[in-house]
Amino acid sequence: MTPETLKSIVEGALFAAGRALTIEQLQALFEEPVRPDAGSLRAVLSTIAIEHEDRAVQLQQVASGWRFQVRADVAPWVSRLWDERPQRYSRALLETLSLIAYKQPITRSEIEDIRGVTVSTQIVKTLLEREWIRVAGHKEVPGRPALFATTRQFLDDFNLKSLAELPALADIRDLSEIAAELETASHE
Amino acid sequence: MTPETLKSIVEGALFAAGRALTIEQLQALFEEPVRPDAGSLRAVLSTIAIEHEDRAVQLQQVASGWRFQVRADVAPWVSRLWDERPQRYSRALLETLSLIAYKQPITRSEIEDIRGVTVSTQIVKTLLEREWIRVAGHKEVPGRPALFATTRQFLDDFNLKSLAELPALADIRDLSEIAAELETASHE
Amino acid sequence: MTEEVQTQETPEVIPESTPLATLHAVARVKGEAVTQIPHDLYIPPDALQVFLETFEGPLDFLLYLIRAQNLDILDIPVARITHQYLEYIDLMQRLNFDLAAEYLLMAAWLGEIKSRYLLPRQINAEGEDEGDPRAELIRRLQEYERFKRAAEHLEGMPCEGRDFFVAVAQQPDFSRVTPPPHVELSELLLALQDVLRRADLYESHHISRETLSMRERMSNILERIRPGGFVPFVTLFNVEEGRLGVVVSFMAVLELVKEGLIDLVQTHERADIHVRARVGEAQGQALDLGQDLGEDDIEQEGAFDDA
Repeated sequence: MTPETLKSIVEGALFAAGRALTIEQLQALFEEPVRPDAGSLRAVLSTIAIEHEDRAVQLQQVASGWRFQVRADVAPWVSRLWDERPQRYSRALLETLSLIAYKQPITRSEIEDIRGVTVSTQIVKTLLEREWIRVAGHKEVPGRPALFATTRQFLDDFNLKSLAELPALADIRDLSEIAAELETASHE
Repeated sequence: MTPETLKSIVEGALFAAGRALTIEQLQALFEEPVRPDAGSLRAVLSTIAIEHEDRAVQLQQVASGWRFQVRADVAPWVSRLWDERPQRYSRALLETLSLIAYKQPITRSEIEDIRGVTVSTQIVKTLLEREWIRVAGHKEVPGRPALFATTRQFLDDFNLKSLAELPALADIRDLSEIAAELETASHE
Repeated sequence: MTEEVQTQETPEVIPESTPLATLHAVARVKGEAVTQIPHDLYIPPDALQVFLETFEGPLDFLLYLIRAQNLDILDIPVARITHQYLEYIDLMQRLNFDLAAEYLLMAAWLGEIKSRYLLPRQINAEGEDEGDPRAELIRRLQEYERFKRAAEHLEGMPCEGRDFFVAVAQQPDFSRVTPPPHVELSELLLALQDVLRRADLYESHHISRETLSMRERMSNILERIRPGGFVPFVTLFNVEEGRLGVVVSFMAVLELVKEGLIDLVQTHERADIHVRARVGEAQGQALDLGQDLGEDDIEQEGAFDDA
């Protein structure tokens, strides 16, 4: 198989799939004797990525693998294809989602403790329906509340390969440090 | 709007849609003052088509407009994305097959007598389609039920030269032992 | 609430046009006393409705009060913030707004902190300093603020379906291939073991007495005798198979006769014996499964496992 053929197959498969494909899924397209190793596939993916750098569609690596996606700067026009305007999510939803992303696994009441307000059932439902969060288990306390965690879909939808790519949270100064500072301040 | 931006929007929209778009649908992506006329859009589509000539995905005009489609010559590989997982035969089917193998020629009601449950038509049909069993004749009793027997295909698929190679029923007591022996034999 | 207010989505940042921005007018440089809050705090009733929609609870609101005055979160003048906070709460209650319990709880907490702050520092029974009464409030404000920032950041991140789209092209024509299941012989034997155990056939030698080669021969003979046709008896034997082979064939023929599957026919004495399949004349079908394969029951067993 020529490198050109290999490239065409990988490119064709990624476009036909319409979703991210892993190296393993790409390897499975080939019969045993001609199956490319992971290294060759990564090289092919790099070549494809470079060739699409200036195009409307770009190769992107996300949590579930590699996929082609339409460049963000044409989104305002492209989104007119659909009648529904892309949603803007409420601050309540985004704060809840952030808490789940950074502090997972986390219960609803733990989220409420930090936000200082009740988390509406609607928000949790929307996040579950969007498949951005899932119930990862139950906390062994009375009532066995659900523990929420983010999903691979969440990472994919935000162009992330892993949670580690989320920006670091702002520093929080711990109590003793705060107390010490306050102490100092009050003596000035 | 530069010609490059126009091209990116059209290309992005066609890839985001994943289906054919008409000239009118493409025009609708733009606000009135900058909306390109049909002629400009056709020119843009020609440019995009030429740029994709050697790629795995090509711009194609079909009855319902223009769309990107994966080149036919990579289809044999790409189509593996949709290969279904191999199914597993049910326990009921294996029991039926084993009874036909050991007790052939045998009617359906005789199988049912031993198994204690009805043998579904689907199981018989599947075994016939797989060409593991055949109708060897009919029993001259009311209703003239079919007599089932195993086929040469069955022997081939189970690596047997003849039915005599099947372990004697009396020996099917310690099957794990037999299974181990068969395992060893098939690897020799 | 009015329709107008309902349509107000909670904005990412508080718009400058919100009357609450009047607070900026009373913002003071850190350390400078702010005393004229009440009369600067005029909020049109409509704005109060927006107010409830604008803030994500009391912590968010407190953060706003602190930031609006360029105050350091670590050095909150509790008395002043509490005063402002209570002004709002009081105003809303007088206007009969249904306030979420969280706002009232915060008001109570602020009041407690304020009162404890006025008292001399408490030393508890173990001789430990109880610490700054504001510490817990500050910790919670900080904790909330970092997630408020994270949410803002998340909103700014490109999101599939809004800022970019997954590209898909028409797939080429293909035929779906379903490989048939593979079965190991051992699986088949295990299935047999099960069914035999159920049928309790180990004891009765009903099946095991017959050799398989005879069973196979029976099938082969049946196969050779087309329905309605005659086959010379002698052609069923192959002398090349030797004595044992002939015996097996003979026993197979006898078994078939016994089971009523074939007839042996001899037209007259010493004539050749022929073998005939027992077939109803009108129904010479070999593969018509119509009678045998009846209607499926709903609860029938399937051929495949639903995996």
